[in-house]
Parts: sequence; C-alpha cells; structure tokens
Amino acid sequence: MDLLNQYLIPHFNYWAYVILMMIGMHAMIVKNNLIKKLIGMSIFQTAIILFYVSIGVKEGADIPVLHHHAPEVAESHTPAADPHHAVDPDHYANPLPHVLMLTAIVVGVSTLGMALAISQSIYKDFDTLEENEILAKIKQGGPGIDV
Amino acid sequence: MIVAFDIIILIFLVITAVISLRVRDLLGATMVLSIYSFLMCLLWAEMGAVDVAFTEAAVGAGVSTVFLIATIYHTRRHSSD
Amino acid sequence: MSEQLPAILLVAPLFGALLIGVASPGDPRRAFPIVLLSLSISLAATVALLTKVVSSGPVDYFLGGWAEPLGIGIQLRVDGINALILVFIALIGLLTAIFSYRGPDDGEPTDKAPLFYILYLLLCVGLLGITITGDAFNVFVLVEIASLTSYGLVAMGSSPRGTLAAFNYIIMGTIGASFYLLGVGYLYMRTGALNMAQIHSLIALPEVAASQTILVAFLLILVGVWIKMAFFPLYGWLPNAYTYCPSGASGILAPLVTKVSVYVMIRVMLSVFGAGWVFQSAGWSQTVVWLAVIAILAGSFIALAQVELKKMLSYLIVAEVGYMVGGAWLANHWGMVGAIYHILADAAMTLCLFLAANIFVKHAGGGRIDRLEGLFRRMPVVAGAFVVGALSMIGVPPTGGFFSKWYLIRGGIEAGQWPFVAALILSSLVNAVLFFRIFEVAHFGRKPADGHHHHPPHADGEPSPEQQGTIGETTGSDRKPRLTAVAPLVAAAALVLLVGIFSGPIVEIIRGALQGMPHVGAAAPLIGR
Amino acid sequence: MPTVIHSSLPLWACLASLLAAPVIVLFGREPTLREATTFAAGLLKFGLVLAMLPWVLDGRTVEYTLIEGIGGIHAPIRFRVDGLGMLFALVASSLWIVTSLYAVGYMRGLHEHSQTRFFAFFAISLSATLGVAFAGNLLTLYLFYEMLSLSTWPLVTHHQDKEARSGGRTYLAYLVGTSIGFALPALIYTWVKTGGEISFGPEGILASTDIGPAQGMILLLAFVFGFSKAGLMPFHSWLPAAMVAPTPVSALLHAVAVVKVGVFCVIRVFTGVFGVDLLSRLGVATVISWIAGFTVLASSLIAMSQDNLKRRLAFSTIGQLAYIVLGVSLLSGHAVQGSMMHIAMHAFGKITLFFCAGAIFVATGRKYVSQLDGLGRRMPVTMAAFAIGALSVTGLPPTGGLLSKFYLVWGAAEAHQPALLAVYLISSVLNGVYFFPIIHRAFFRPPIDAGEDTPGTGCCAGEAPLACVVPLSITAVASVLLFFFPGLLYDLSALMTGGK
Repeated sequence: MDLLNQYLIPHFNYWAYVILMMIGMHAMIVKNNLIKKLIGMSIFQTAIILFYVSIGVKEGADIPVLHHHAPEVAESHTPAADPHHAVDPDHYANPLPHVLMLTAIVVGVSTLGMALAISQSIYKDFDTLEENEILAKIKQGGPGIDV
Repeated sequence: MIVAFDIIILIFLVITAVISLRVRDLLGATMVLSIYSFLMCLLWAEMGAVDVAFTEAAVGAGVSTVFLIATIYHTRRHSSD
Repeated sequence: MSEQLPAILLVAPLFGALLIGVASPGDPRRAFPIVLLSLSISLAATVALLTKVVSSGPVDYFLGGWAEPLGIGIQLRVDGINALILVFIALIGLLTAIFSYRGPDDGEPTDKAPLFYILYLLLCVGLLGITITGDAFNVFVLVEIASLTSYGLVAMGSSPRGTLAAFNYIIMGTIGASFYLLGVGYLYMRTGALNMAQIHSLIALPEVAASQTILVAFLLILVGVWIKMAFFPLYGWLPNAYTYCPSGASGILAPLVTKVSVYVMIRVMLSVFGAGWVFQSAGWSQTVVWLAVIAILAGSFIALAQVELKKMLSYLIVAEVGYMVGGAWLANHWGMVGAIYHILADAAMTLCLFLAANIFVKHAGGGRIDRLEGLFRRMPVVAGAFVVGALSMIGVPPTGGFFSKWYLIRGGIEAGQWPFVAALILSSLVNAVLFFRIFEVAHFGRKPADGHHHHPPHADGEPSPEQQGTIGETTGSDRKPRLTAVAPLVAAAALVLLVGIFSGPIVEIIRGALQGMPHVGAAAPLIGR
Repeated sequence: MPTVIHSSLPLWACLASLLAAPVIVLFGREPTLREATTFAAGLLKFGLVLAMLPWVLDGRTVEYTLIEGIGGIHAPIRFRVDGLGMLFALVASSLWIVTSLYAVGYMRGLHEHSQTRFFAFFAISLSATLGVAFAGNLLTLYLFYEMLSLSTWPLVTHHQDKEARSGGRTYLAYLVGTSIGFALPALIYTWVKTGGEISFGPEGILASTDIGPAQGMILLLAFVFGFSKAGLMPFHSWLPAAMVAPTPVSALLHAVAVVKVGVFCVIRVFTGVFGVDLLSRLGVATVISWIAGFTVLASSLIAMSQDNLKRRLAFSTIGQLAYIVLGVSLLSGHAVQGSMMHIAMHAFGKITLFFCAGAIFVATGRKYVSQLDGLGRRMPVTMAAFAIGALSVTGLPPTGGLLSKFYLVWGAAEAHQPALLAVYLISSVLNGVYFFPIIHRAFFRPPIDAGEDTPGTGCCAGEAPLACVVPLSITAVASVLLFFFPGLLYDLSALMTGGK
C-alpha cells in the first residue's frame, strides 16, 4: 500500500507526462499518415510542458501574482514592513518554469506550422500524405523525383 | 491544487490523446486534439500556472487547430491509419 | 563599444534578417548587400572577441545588465573554445552567403532569394547564439531557432525528395530538442538554477552529484544532443537532408549544424556537469568510445557504398561526428583538444567539399559520381579546391584534417583505446579509397584512351578545342561556374590549409581554455599536461 | 666552430622546383619556354644544394625552422641537412637535370599528350623528394613523403588508358595505404613515447626513452613497412605496376627519386629515430635483415623470368633497394656507409638502364628482351651505355657499383653474419644472370628483321633522338667516374657513420 502512497499519488503528474510523451513518440514513429505524426508531435511537446509546470506546483499555493488582497501587500502599507522581503515564496507557485514554458509552447506551434506547410508541399509533389505511398513513388524514381 | 481533480483531468488527457491518434478522420482527430489542449489548459490553470494556461488555450487549442484544418482542407481528409 | 561585442555579433544578422524582410521582399539584388553587411559586422565582432579572449581571458556579458543576482539575466560567456568556433561560424556563413548569391538553387534569381536569405541569417543568429550562450535553457531556445530555420532551408529546394527529407528532419530534430529541454528541466528540478556556471557549482556538491535526477538529466541531454549531431544510431535524418537541399543551404548546414551540436555536448560535459562528474566511472567513457568506433566505421563504409557524391559526403559527416564524440569521451587532455580542434578542421573541410560538390553536381548534370567525367580538365580551380578538401579528409599533412587525427590518435594511444585508434586509421584509408575513386573518374574522363599515336600532333599536346567540345556535351550546363561560386570555394580551400598550418596557435588557445576550465577530482588527467 | 648553421637555403632548394611548377603551367602554350623553365629550375636547385655542400662536408648541419608551432609543442616544419640528406639531394637534383633533357627528347619523340601537366607534376615531385632529403623531423618527413606519393600519381597514370588507370590504382593503394596504415600510427606512437620530441639529432629520438624489445620490434616493423616506397617484399608490387608510366618517369622516379625516398626514410628510421646503439641493444634489426635478404633473392629470381625489359629493371631495383635496407639493418659502421654509397651508385647505374630502355622504345618501339637481338649494331651508343649500367648495378670493376657493394660485404663480415654475406654474393651473381644475356643478345645475335618501325624513328640511323642518347651517355660516364673519384660520396657517408 505504501508503494501507492509513496510513489504513485504524489508523483502522478510525472507518471502522466511520461505516458503522454510515449504516446506522442509512438505516434510520431509508427503512424503512416504525416498529419497523424504531427498530432503525435504536438502531444509529445505538450507532455514536456506538463512536466515543467508540475515542477513549480506547491501544496496549497496561490497563483504567482501580487494582487492587493494578498497578505504581503496589505502589510506593506504599514510603515513597519520592509518592501524588499514582502513575498513569502511558500505562498506562491514557482513562476520560473511557467515562464520557460511560454517559449516552449510557441516553439511547439511554430514547428507544427512549419511541418504542416512542408506536408502541403509534399502533397503537391507526391499527391499523397501516406508515407508508404510516398516511399513507393520515390523507389519508382520518375523524372520529377530524383532531380 | 486539488489532487483528486488533477488525477481526473490527467486520465481524461490520456484518453483524448489516444482517441486523437486512433480516429481515422483527420478532422475528427483535430477536434479531439483541441479538446486535449483545453483539458491541458484546465489542468495548468488548476495547478497555479495561469499564464501558461491561457497561452495554451489561445495557441495550443486555437492556432494549431486552425493550422491543422487549413492543411486538411488543402490535402486529404481521410488517413489510412 | 568593445564590451558590447557579444551582443553585436548576435544582433547584426538578426537586424539584417528583419531589414531584408522590410526593405526588399521581392528584390534579390537588394537582399544580397544587406546579408554581406550584417555577416561581415558579426565576423568582425567575433574576430575582435577572439583577440580580446586571447589577450585578457574569458569574457562574460549579461543580457540587459542583470549581473547580480547570478542566474536572473541570461549570461553570454566567451572563452578560448567558443571564441574560435564563433569566428568559424561567421566566416563560413559569409562564404556560403557569397556562394548562394543567385538564390537557393543557383538558377535564375527567383523571388525566393530574399526569403532564403532571411532564413539564412536567422540560422546564423541561432548558431552563433548556441555557441556563445552560458545559460542552459537559452541553448534550447537557440537550438530551436537554428533548427526551425534549417528545416525551412532544407525544404526550400526544388527537389521533391528535399521536402520529404525536411519533414523527417523536423520529426527527428523535435525529438532531439525536446529531450534536451527535458534534461534541462530535470537539472532545474534538482539544482534550481539555469545558468551553467551556477549549475556547475551546485553539482560540485557531493550530495547533489550523487543524486539520480542529475544522472537522468545528463542522459537525456546527451541523447538529445546526439540526435541533433546525427551521432551514429540517430543519424537517419542527415543523408537525405543534406543531399536534396538547395546548394546554398548545404553550404551552411553541412559544415556547421552538426559541429555546433558537438560543441554543445562538450560545453555541457565540461562547464555544466564538470569533467570530474562525467568521467567519474570509466565504464561510461569506454561505452561511448565504442559507440564512436561503430559510428566511424559505419559512416565510412556506408559512404563507400554510395553512388551519389553529396550523399557520400553526408555519410562522411556521420563518421566525422564519431571522431569528435570519441575524442571528447577519451577522458584525457589530448583527446579533448583533438575533438575541439576537429570541430574547426571538419567545418572547414566539409565546407570546401560541399561547395565543390555543389558546383560539380550542377555542371555535371546529376549527382552521380560516374557523371563527373573529365571535370578536372574543365574546371581546374574547382577541382583543385576539391582535392584540398579531399586530402584534408584523408589526413594528408599540411591540411587541418591531418592534425586533428594527429591529436585524436595521440589521445587514443594515451587512453589505451586501441579500437578507437584503429577506427581512425581505417576510416582514413576508406576516405583515401573514396576520394581517389572520384579523382580517377574526374581525372581520366573520356580522353581518346586508345594510345596516343594517331591524334593530330600539335606542339603542346593539349587536346585541341574541338576535342574539348566532345567532352563538354554532357547534359550539364557547359558554362564556366560563376566567380561568386568559385571565390568562396578557393577561400574555403585556403581555410583548410590555414587551419592545418596554424594548428599550433589554435591548439594553444584551446589548451589555455581547458586549463582554465573548472574541474573536479577525477578530471586531473584531463586538464593535466 | 658552431656545429649548426641557420640558413634558409634548404627551404629555397625545395621551393626552387615547386615555384617552377606554376611557371611551367603558365608557359603551357610555348614548349621551348616551358622546357627552359624546367632546366633553369633544375640548375638553380642543383646550385643551391651545392652551396650547402662545403658546410656539410666539414661536419656542420644546416637547420631552418619554417613554421614554428605547427604540430603542437615540438613538431614544427623543420629542415636539417646532414651528410645523408646532402648525399641524396645531390644525387636527386643532379639527375633531375639530366632526366629533364631526356624527357624533352622522349616526349617530343613520341608526341605525348598533355606535356605541360607532365612537367609541372615532375617539378612538384622533385621538390617533395628534396623535402624528404632535408626533413628535420618526422612530421616534415611524413609531410613530404605523402606529397611525393600524391604528386607522382598523375605521372604514373599519364597515358590515361586502361592499364594506366589500374596501375595508378595499385600504386596509390600500396603507397598511401601503407603510409596511413603503418607509418602514421608509428609516427604518433613515437611522438607520444618521447613526449613530443620528434626531431632528428646526432643520436636517435628514442634513445632516451624506455622502449622495450617487443614495442621496439612492432614500431620498427611499422616504420619499415609504413615507408613501403623502399619496396620490401610483401609491399613491393606497386613498383612493377608503376612501370605503366612513360620511361622518363620510371627512369628518374622509380630508379632514383621515389624508391630512394623509401630507402632514405628507412635509413632515417634506423639512424635518426632509433639510433644504431639502441637497435643493437634491443636486437630487433635482425628481423629486418632477414626480410631484406629474402627480398633480394626473390626479386633477383623473378627478374630473371621477366621478358618485359622495364619490368625486369623494376624487379632488379627492388633487389638493389633490399641491398641497402639489408646493409643498414646489419648495424655495422661499414655496412651503413656502404648502403649510403649504394644509394648514389645504384641511382646512376639504374637510371642509365632505364634511359636505354626508353631510347630503345623511342627508336624501335620494342619493349621485350626477346626482341633486342642485334640491336648493338643499330644502336651502338645506347647498348654500350646499357652495358656500363649493367656492370655498375651488378658491381663489377670499372663502375662505381663495386665500391658500395664492397663496403656492404665488408660490413656483413664485420657484423659476423655469414648467411647475409652469402646472400650478397649470390645475388650479385644473379644480377649478372639477368643482365648479361641482354648484352649478349644485343651484340652477338643477328638482328631480327627490322619489321615494323613504330614512330619516332625518323631521325639518325636507328639511334634514338640526340636528346635521348646524350643523357644516357652522361649517366653512363658518371657511373664510371664514380669508380675512380668516389671521394665525395665516401666523405658524405663517413660523416653519418663517423660517430658509430
């Protein structure tokens, strides 16, 4: 039973992200259709973002935004409080992984966009998006293919 | 950060991911993928990462789905696997 | 002005790319001067930085001035190792920009040329950034910039196989970059820092060094970087990508992208984890050197089986990556020096070979090796540069290729890794066979092979013009290659020789940087002599 | 008196012909100007080498460092001219002038194609030969050794036909293969063993290191087989394959420059890298002497069976090279001196034979020994020179060959090696066996009918063109003169073995 409590429950996030990542990677490699590969890719990338976000999670922590109801801000109005040590880190989730993941999301989407544009160009040349058919066409060669 | 809530969303996430990859109609797959993104955004909002959540909602669900539908429009809707 | 150098060399190509987008979306003639200007500014900046590093040691630069507390601002760090690589990236970028003057596929200047140059400059920004940054996550961002632009460049060619190769390159590249991101995530989870120096100081603590997370982080980063550098088992994307991409693109991708990934591996091994941590158990270095041996042999022998010239050269890149990874993992001083020096030598000779191959393929009409007949006679200058690159690949003394083998073999002997030394020698022999097979085809050509008795005697013995005509009627365009194509090629050949001749000073800079590298316990032999 | 003189003469001696190559290409269209450049370069090179002779003769070495830190700590590109280097350089540069004269006659006689390329690469290979002669450390030696293999490939494959292509392929496979396969690791192993010190000095590089007999054996074998231009048995078949080249190439390169570079490197390995006393202490040199002995006997036997004249001369060269390697591996003072003198004696003798073979081909188009009946009457001068050359190679009195063989035999006796002494004597007899039938056939057999006369016979009465006959007579006379005035060779070789 302690296996369940000690490993499974608190690390559920990490189990989930590994499962999602493997689903995505499986699709990227095994799927025949290029679009399905790209769907697998976006699942693969969002899983990593899930991992990063779950690093910054704290039990019972508030969102990392200083709003005026927050205890620290209220105290700081009183002259005694020292403005520099206002924030108590345990109250807030760690914002740094979140910031990093903004970049990762944008990267994921731009890669998806580039890949989709390329698959449209592949469709224009090979008239199919199935990998086995494309490879068959290449093996036959033909004028347009092996320039 | 409610653990029970997390576990439910994660299970749904895994289910939508598998469905999105198994369904043969690409348009359907795209729709399920956007559900997957919205669930992910819900999960992150609940975990305290608010900015990542609405970025994922806007970008992950919104723009990717638009890209995918545009590509399917220009190519073929049916996928062999 | 001079302390802003690290920023200048990144910003110049960035603004160049934006300027092209704004100034001349459709007009290639206006794009070319902007490209030259921005790349020469960044080249000048890198050279100035090199002299600064040589004279006064490593240079640190914090973007936005966030010096303290360490770890907030992104730190750019230039020491002996990456100063040299920066100069090479800028120089090779400039040479290839001149080479691809007439648009990506060397045809008539289509409207694609400016787009090609925008991607080209952004790729230069990515590569320069990867080499200069001192922040682990920033490396991921710049790796993505460089990868996205190289996907675009590969897909821009006219050949349909190029677009398919670009698609495969995207899939493999994303997996590689994501593994690197994951590795940095685990590092951050355990150490809470992203700045390389900071992580290193934390890993130096015994309880952190022993933790599982650091081990997982290292493996993930390693696999991710191996995919990006096409290390043997993970090289699937490279051959097609570099064979079917436009000629201008192969000139910048082949020499630099894989070498920069090798640099990232070495930077991570030395500056983030520390040589002491990485080489703590001899088992690792033994297995990786064995992997490198397999990479070298496989790359060389598959190259032997190739029929197309550019595909053969691409497989040689896979073998050369095996040299560098094996050298870095020999866990001794000369192995590391050899690996870093080989990054420079290999970049130069790959550039020289790919530029020459592009000209040959265009003028011989088709990439197959047996179509290159008689080319030495028609293009002596291009042939001469190709020969210099080939000799360097074989490892003939005055060229850079020889001296990198010189140090790598020495490292191999001192580390007692005899299979690695044997693999290096064997691959030089295979390279010799490969390139002399091409020399034979190109040298002999379709001369009247039946003895020399009856052809019209004339004083000099050079085949008379009408004879040359018979050779020239191959399908390829018979015109002489453009000056803007030949000049960078000659410069590349000269670079190969210069890297060889000045290998002494280069190695001194590298050894100085290695001496200065923070190292822990077991690394004593690494930083020793 | 300072024993080391720093002057850039050795560098200019090397560069003289290297710089001539582009000038030759420039004058590609005007043959006379092109030939004039070749001669000018030859004379300049010979002059520069002679200029250094006085210094070297009174025991001093000329040193010059071209690029300081090229190979890391102690491996710059360095030139060092000592007795051995000077002897070989004199032989190579003097014979280049004679060969250029011969080449002009030969090429014009047969209207060869792409002569500019031929002369340009000829000049480059000569600069590589001198580079090896004057090399100051192992790295420079290896650099010019590789340069020589590569610059001679276009010469070997000059005819650009089927056999030239396959001959060139074997030629390169052996030379580049063994040099990268064996010489490079041996070179780097020495570099590692001595901590970076690989320049040649009075005593061997490895003398100060703690190298064991096993390591010494492997290293010595790697070096000797790495420098496969010395033509030792298992790696010799590139030499007959290179006979596909035009005769001036096989004359100068495969009788003088290329093969002597191989032997020169072997002598450098014995005296410069290991040092004679280290070798005698380790006792590993006897293996090399057995290999060389076997090569001498086997090649002489094969030479007897060869009908093609040039192939017979090729195998005779392999035998003579093995003489020199055998002499050095005996490690006795006189034997080493004899082997150095044999470099010069054999060079003059063998080049005469190759010139005659070429002249016969130009004059009559005949290549095979069986076709040489009665040629003595038609080509008296050529066949006389052939006879003198044959005498010199077999080592009979009126020619220089005798002196060097005498020293070799003396050295063998001094080294108490009766078996190897017997090898020397038997092989001299065998030399006679495969040369004298040719002379007999040429002078005492009735000529077979003139038959078809291939081109080039347009000129005087059956003799080859003057430009071919004059050089071969010069070298024949030279080999006789060497018998009477060996003083210069003796002093130069004594310098090297003076100490030991």
